[in-house]
Amino acid sequence: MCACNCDCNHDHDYDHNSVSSTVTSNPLIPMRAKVINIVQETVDTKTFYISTLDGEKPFDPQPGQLGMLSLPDIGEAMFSVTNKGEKHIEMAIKAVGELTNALHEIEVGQEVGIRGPYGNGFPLDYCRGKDLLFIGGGIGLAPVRSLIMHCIRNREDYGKLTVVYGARSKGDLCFKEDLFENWPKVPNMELFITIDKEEEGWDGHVGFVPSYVEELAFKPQVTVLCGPPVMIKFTLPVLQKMGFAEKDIITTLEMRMKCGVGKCGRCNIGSKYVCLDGPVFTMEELKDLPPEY
Amino acid sequence: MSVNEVTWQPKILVFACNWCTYAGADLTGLSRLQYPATVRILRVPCSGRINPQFVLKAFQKGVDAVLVAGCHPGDCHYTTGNYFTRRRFLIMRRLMEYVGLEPERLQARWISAAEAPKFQQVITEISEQIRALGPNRKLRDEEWKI
Amino acid sequence: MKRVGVFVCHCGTNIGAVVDCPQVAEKAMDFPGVVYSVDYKYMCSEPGQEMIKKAVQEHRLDRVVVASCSPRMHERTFQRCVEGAGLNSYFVEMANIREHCSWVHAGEPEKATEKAMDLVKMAVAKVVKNKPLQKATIPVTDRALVIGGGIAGIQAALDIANAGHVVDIVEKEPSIGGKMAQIDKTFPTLDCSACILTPKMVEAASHPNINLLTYSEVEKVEGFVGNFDVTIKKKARSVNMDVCTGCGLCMEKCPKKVDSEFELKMSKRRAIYTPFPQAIPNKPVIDRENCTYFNTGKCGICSKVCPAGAVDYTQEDEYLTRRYGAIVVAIGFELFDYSVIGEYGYGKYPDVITGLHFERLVNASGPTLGKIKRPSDHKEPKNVVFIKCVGSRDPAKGKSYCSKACCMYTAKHATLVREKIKDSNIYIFYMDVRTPGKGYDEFYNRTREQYGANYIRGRVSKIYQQGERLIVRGEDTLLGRPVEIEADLVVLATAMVAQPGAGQLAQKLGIGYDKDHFYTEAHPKLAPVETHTQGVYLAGACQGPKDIPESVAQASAAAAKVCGLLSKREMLTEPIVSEVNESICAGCGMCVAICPYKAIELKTISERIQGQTVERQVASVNGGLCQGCGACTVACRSAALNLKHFTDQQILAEVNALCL
Amino acid sequence: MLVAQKAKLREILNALSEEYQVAVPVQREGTSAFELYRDGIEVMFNGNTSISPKGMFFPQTEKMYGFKTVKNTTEFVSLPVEQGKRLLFGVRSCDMKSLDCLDQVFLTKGYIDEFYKQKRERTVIVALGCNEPGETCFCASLGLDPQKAAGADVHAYDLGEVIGFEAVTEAGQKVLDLLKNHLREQQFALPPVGEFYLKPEVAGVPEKLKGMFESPLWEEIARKCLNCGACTYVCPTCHCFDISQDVRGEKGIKYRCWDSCMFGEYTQMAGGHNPRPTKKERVRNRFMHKLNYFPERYNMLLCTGCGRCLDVCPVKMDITSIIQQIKEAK
Amino acid sequence: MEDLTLVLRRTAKEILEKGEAQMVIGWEKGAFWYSSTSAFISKPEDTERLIWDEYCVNNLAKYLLDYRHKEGKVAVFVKGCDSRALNVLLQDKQLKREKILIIGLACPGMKDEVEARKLGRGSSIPLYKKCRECRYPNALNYDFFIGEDKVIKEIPAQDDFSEVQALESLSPDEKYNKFVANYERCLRCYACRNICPACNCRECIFDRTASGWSSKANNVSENMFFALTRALHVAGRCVGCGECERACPVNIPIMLLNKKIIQDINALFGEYEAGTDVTAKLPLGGFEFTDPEEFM
Repeated sequence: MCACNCDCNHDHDYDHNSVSSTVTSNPLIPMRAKVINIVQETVDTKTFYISTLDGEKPFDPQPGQLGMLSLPDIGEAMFSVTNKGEKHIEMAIKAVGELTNALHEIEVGQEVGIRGPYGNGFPLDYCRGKDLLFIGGGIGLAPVRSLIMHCIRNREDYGKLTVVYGARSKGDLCFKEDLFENWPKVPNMELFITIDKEEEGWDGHVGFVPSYVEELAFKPQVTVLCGPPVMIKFTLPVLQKMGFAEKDIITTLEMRMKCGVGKCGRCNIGSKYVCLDGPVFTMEELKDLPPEY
Repeated sequence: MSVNEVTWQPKILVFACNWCTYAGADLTGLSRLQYPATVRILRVPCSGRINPQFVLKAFQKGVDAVLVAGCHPGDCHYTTGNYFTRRRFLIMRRLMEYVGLEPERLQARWISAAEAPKFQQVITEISEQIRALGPNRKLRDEEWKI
Repeated sequence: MKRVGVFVCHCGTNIGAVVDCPQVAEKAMDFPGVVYSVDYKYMCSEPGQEMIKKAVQEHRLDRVVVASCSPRMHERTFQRCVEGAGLNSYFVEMANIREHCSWVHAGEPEKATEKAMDLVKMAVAKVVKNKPLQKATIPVTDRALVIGGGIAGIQAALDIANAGHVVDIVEKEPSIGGKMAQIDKTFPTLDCSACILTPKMVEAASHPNINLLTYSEVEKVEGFVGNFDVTIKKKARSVNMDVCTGCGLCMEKCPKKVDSEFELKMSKRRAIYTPFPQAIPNKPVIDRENCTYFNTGKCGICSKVCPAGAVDYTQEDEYLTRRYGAIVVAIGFELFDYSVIGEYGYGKYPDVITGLHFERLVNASGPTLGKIKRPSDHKEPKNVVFIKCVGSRDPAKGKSYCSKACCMYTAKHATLVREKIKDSNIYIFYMDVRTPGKGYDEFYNRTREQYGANYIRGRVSKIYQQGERLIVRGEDTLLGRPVEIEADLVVLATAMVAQPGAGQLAQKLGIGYDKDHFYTEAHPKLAPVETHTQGVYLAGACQGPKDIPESVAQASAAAAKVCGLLSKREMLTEPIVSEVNESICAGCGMCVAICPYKAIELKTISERIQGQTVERQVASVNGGLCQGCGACTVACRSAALNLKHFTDQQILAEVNALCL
Repeated sequence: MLVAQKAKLREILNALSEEYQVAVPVQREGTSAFELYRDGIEVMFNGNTSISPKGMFFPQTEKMYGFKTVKNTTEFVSLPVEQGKRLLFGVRSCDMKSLDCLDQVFLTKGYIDEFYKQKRERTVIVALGCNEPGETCFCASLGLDPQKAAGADVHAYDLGEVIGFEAVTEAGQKVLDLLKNHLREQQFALPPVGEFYLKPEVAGVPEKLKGMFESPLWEEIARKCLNCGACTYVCPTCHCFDISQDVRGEKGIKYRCWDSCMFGEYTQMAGGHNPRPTKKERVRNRFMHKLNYFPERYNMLLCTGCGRCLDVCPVKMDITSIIQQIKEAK
Repeated sequence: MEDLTLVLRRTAKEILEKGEAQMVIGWEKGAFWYSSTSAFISKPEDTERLIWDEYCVNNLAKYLLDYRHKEGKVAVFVKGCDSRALNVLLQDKQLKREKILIIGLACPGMKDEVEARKLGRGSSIPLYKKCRECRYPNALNYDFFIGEDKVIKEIPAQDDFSEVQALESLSPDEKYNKFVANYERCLRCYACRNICPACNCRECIFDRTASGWSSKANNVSENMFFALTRALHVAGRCVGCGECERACPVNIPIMLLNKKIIQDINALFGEYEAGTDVTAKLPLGGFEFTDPEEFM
C-alpha cells in the first residue's frame, strides 16, 4: 500500500509528484553550497539565497517542498523553499533555536550544507486552472509564497489569485518587496494585508486574519492556509462556515525533522511522516490523522 | 590530538580562583619565579564555581592533570565558597582514584594571593609528577582523524 | 559567526622579550571566529586603545580578545575601551600572557610562545560565548562605619562627617585616641602628640554626624557594598553614660588598684577607670575581671559615692545591628613582642624597655611625670642605649619587613634624652637610618650633630645584667671592631605588627590579608586604600607599618572614597550574577542553603501545563545581593542556574579549546 | 539436509572465518550480544542474545561523514567504510524478521539509506532455529516459524548432538559449498517446538487501534512507564535515530545514534512546543507505531515477538498484556 | 505474606471508599509467577488486584511525582527502602507530605527475580543482594502500618563495603579496566536514572544536549562521564535501594560507585544514612569548618 495520499491502493514504489532524485548518492550527506544573498525581512526573519559553489541551483524543488540546511558544526534543520530563481533557492528563516540564531549571524559568502528537495509539495495538478486563495500568518507565508511565485511564473495556468496575509506589526510583515511592489502588479491578483494592532504609519487593515477572512466572505475555492497554530485553529471554522470543502483546504505542517527522508521516525503524525508524506496535507487528510502535531 | 611519547608535553589545567590563587599566580609572575610551561590557568570567580563535571570534561578532552586551587578556608572573598569546594573535591578525588585515575592527576590545593613561592613549588611539583607518569589515556574521548 | 579581533601586547619588553608576539598574532588568525589580529607595543596605552576602537569600526568586530597582562590589572581598562567603541563592555576577554607566561617562562621562549597561543585560543573560545550584560543598580545606605578609633579612624570619620554623612566609630578600648594618645612628642616638629590629637578627639566626639561606640567590637558583617548589615557588640561599661558627668569621684574612691595597660604596667589604675586623663568619652568603665564587687559581691563603693548614681552593675552586653553603605578599617598596629629574642633578655630585665615605654616615661602625664627614670630603681640613667630594627628586617625571629617609623622616633627619643638629661651619653645601634619624609633627614642630622647622639652601625648581639647596669655587647661594622657599653637604660625600637584580632576581623569582612596579617590593598600602587571587597576601605597601620602623617593621609584618602560612594543614592553593580532558568528549576532549594549572601529564595509561580494551571516553587536570584561566586551553579544538578560571564558553556568552551 | 557434529562447530566457524568476518552470539558478563568470532569463543546456543543483532546493521553510534569548517568555508569529507564479507551465525527467526522490518524502513519509500544498505548487502545470515521458546517469547503468535527464519540465507537446526544446515539462497549455498568437507548428507526430522507461555492474539489489533487514539486505556497503560529507553534500545525493530555532531575546533564528524521516542527531547521543537509532552503520548505513540502506524505503512507489524522488552523493562510493561487490553477495550 | 495481602486490599478499599485518597499505588501480579508490577487503583472494586508477595520489589515512591500537581491525595504502599526514597523526595521538596498517604510495611526482603527465572518455581530462591544487606526493612515514615511492626528479617550491623574495599585495593590500571569493562556495554537508555528516586530533576542535563554537557553518542568515554556525573549528583542522597542495578538492561554494578561515595561521606563527614530523617541536612548541601583538610 503506497503511502501517497491519492489512496489508490496500487503497490508501486513512491514516484508521486516526481520527486527529483537527491543530489548526492547518500540522502543523508549534504552537498556544499553557498549563501549568495541575505534579505532582512523582519527583525527576527531573514531570507537566505543559496546556490552551489559553481553558482547553480542545488536542486529544483516543487512549490511547497523542503530543504535540509546545515551549518555542520552547529546542526541541521528543515526549512521550506520559499522561492527559487535561475541559479538559487530561497529559504526564509526565523531565529528561534540554536541553529537559526547562528544562521542569523552569518554573512553573504558563508558556505553551508544543503540536501533535498524533500516532502510532497503542493498538488499542482489539483490546483491547475482554479482560483486560489492564499491565507498566511507571520513566517507562515514562506511556504505559501513558493506556490504563489509558481502561479505568477505560470500565470495563465491558474485562475484568480487572492492573498490574505497578517502579521503582528508592520515590521513583522515578511517579503515586503513582493507585498507592496511586485504582487500588486500581477494581473488578476488581489492582496489583503492586515496587522494585529493599530500602528501609526500604517493605513491598511487592522485586525486578526480569521476575522478579516470572515469579513471578506470569499466564495469556496482551493485554499492554501499556513501560519501559527492559533491562526489555523480560528480560520478553519470560518472557511468551513463559508462552505469550503475540507479537501480544498491545504496546509503545510512544521515538525521537528532530523533525517528528512522518512527513516528516523521523528516527524510522524500517525503513520504519516511529515518530511516524506507531507508537509502538505489537506484538511481532509489531517482529519483522519491523530491530532498530535 | 594524538599523543606520541617522544613529543609529548604534559598539559595541566589549573582552575584558579580569581581572588587568591589567580592573584598568587600574578604575584609569582611579578616576582619572576619560574615554573614549567606545562600549565594553563583558567580563571573562575571562586573555587566554589568549579564544577566536578568540568574536571571530568577536561580529562575527557585530553588533559593530563587538573589542579583545583583556591583561597585558604576562611579567606574566601565570598566567605564560604571554598568550604563547599573542599567537601566536593574530598569526595571527587577519592571517586576518581577509585575508578583508576592516578591520584597525582587530580589535585586540589589552597594557595593565597600572597603565597607566590608556594604556587611555583606546587606547579613545579605537579609538572614533574605528571612528566613521570606520562600522558593520560584514561577517561579520554576516542580519537579520530579526518 | 562571531567576528573576533585579537590584540597581542608586547608590554614593552615584558612580554615581547620572551613571547614571539607577531607569531602569536599570526597564529590567532586560524582560531575559529577570529577575523582580525595584530600585535602592538603597548595595548593599554592611549594609541593602543585607539587601535582597538578603530579596528572594531573598520572590521565590524563584535568580540575582542586582548592578550597582555593580568585581567586583575587592566580588565576594567579594556572593558571601558570596547564600550567606547560601541560594543557591550563584557564582549572582551583577556589572555594573561605576562604574569602567567612571559615572566614565569623566561628561559623557554618557544614553550612560552606556544602557551601564549593556547591562552589566546582559550580566550577566543570563551569570548565567542560572551553575552551582552548591563550593569544593575542597587541602593546605597547613607551611613559609614569606621572600625578603630585611632588617629586614622578619627581623621576618616571627620572627613566623612564634614562631607555631610553620618559616621559611627567602633573602638574596642573605653576611649578613642589609639596609640597616638600614648605618644609624647611627634617628629619631626616635636610638637606634643596630645596637643594635636585631643582637639581632633573632641571634634569627633562633638560632631553632630559622628557617633562614638567605644568599648565595642564588630561581631558580624553581612550584606555587601551599599548595604552592609553590621552587628556591633557594645560591651557593658557598668556606667550609665547619659547620667555620668565624668567628675571622677568614683575613680578616686575605688580601693582596687590594677596595672594600667595604657601606661604599659608602669603605673596603676583603679578597677573603675578611664585609660588616660584626656580620654574621650571621659566616662569611666568598670573592669569586671578585677573589680571586687564582680568577683566577691562585696564593696560597691563607686556606686555609693557617685553623686549622679550613674554606676549600674546590672548592665549587660548590648548587640545592635545597623546598615552601612561603606566601612573604613583603621584598627592600627601592635608592637612586636620582643620577649622571643633571648639575646635581649627575654623581656626579664626591667631596664630594657620598648619605644612606647619610653614615650610614657618622657610624657608629662606619664607615670614619671616626664622624668626619665629607670623602671628598676627610679634613678636617672646616664648611659642610654637605643637599639633599632628589633624584630624588623629579621625573618628568622621577627618580621621580614622594615617598620618604617622607628628610625625617626628613635632619633626623636635621643633628642628628648639630651633635653632631659644634659650630661647623658646616647648610643644608637642601627643597620640603616631611613629618613624618607619632609624635614626628616635634617631632624636626624640635628640629633647626631647638635644633640651628640652616637650612631653605631651594627647589631647588638647580647645584653646582660651586671650588678645594677646592663652590658650591651655589639659591634661597630664601620670601625670593624666589637663594642661594649655599660648602659643604665636600653630602649628597643620594636617592629610594628598587626593587631592580634586582625585575622578574625578580616574573615568577618571577607577582605584579604597577607602572611603578617596586615590587610591586602586592592592594588599596591593604583588602589592603596581600597580592598577587593567593594565598599570596604583601609586606613593607617592596619594596612602596613607607617607613621602618623601617612596614616592621616590614608585616612583622608579612604574618606574621599567613602564620600564618592555615599554621594550617590544608588550605585552600579557588576552584572556578574547567577540567573535561573525557571522552566528547568525543580525548586529543590539546594542553592538557597548554599548562597553565602542569602541572595536566592524560593518563590511560587503558576504556569499552564497541558491546559492545567499549576503552582510550583522555583528559585529566584536577587541580582543586588548576589556577588557572583557561582557556588549555587554547581549545587544545581540540573544546571538551571548559570553564572553570567562565567557560564557553564563559556568554561566548557575554554576547556575544549585547550585540548584541541 | 546437510549435517555436522556440534562438537565440530569450532572448525566450521574457523573455516568460515577464512572467507567471512564471522559474528556469533556470545554470553558476556551481564549481557549477551553478537561479537566478532575468534577461535575458541564459546557460541551461545540456548536462548536469544539480550542485545539484538540490529546493531550489526544499524549501529548505536555510526559516523556518517566528516566536515571541516574553516572561517566561512564548509567542506564535507567522506569517511572510510568497513568493507569485506560478513557472516552472522546463530540469528533467531524473530531477529531475522526484525531485519525484514528494518529493510522496509531503510531501503524503500524513495530513499535508500546507503549506510544500512552497504552493511546489509555484504552480510550472509545463517539463522539458527529455536526448539525451546524462552518464557517471554511469543514469535509464533505473530505468524513466525521459530525453527525456520524467513529471509535467512541458511537455515541451521539444533538437533541435539548434530546441527543441520539447509541453504535457502544462492549466497547460502555458497556458504555450504565452502563447508562441504565438514558436512554430510543425512535425513533428520526437526524436533517438535516447545510450548509457548505467552500467546497474544494480534488478529484485528491494527484495525481496532485505528479508532483508539483517544481511548482512556493509554492513560492507564502509561502510568507505570518510566519513559526510559531500555525497551527501545533492546528492541530489534526500533529504528529511530538522532543526527548530531562531534566538533573539535574546525573539524568535526556528523554521526547518527539511536534515539528513543520515549525521551522528552525526541520531539521537542526549537520554539518550545512539544507535540508529545508527557509519557501518555509517548507510550501511546510507541505501541500505536508498533501495532498500527507501521502496519498501515509497511503492511507488517513492528514487533517480532522476541520478548526482549519484557526482559528488560524495569517496571515489567508487557506488550502481550497490552495487546490483550486493546482487544478487550470497548 | 498471604493474609497481609487481604489486609492490604481491605486498607486500600477503605481509603478509596472513604475518599481519603484519589488513588492507591500498590503492586499486582505481572505476567509471570516471579514478577509483580505496580498497580494504580482508583476504583474500590479494583483493589482486588492488589497483592503483597516476595516479588514486590518495585520502588513506588517516584511515581508520586506524576501526581504532585493533581488535586487530592494519593496513597502509596512503602517498604523500608521505598520509605527512605520517599524521604529523599520530600527532602528535595519535590513532594508535599500532606498530599500523600503513606502505608508502611515490614519487608521480609524480596526474592531475586533473575535467579527465580533460572531456578524455576519449585526451588528455594535467594533474596536480592540489596535485600540481604538491607538495614531498614521496615517503613520509617508512614501514616499507618500494616502487619506487626516486628522485625521479620535479621539486620546486618552496618553497611557492607567489602566489595568497595576489594576494588579500592587494586592498582589504578586494574581499577580502570574494570570500570571500562562495565561501562563499555552501557546503552545510555537512562533506566538507572529514570527509576532512581534521588534523580528527580525536572529536566536532566543529559536530556538537553544543547547545554553542552553531554552528547547522545554512545561511546565508553561519554558513558563514563554519565556514570560519574550521576554518582556525584546523587551523592549524599542515594538511599541504596539498588533499583538502578536491577533496572539496568546490561547489569552494570552501578551501586559500586554509590557505595564508594556513601563510605567516603561516612568517613569524612560523619555517619549519614540518606532518607532516614527528612529534617537532616544533606551532607553535600553544606559544610563544617572542621571538615578534614587535605589541600593545605
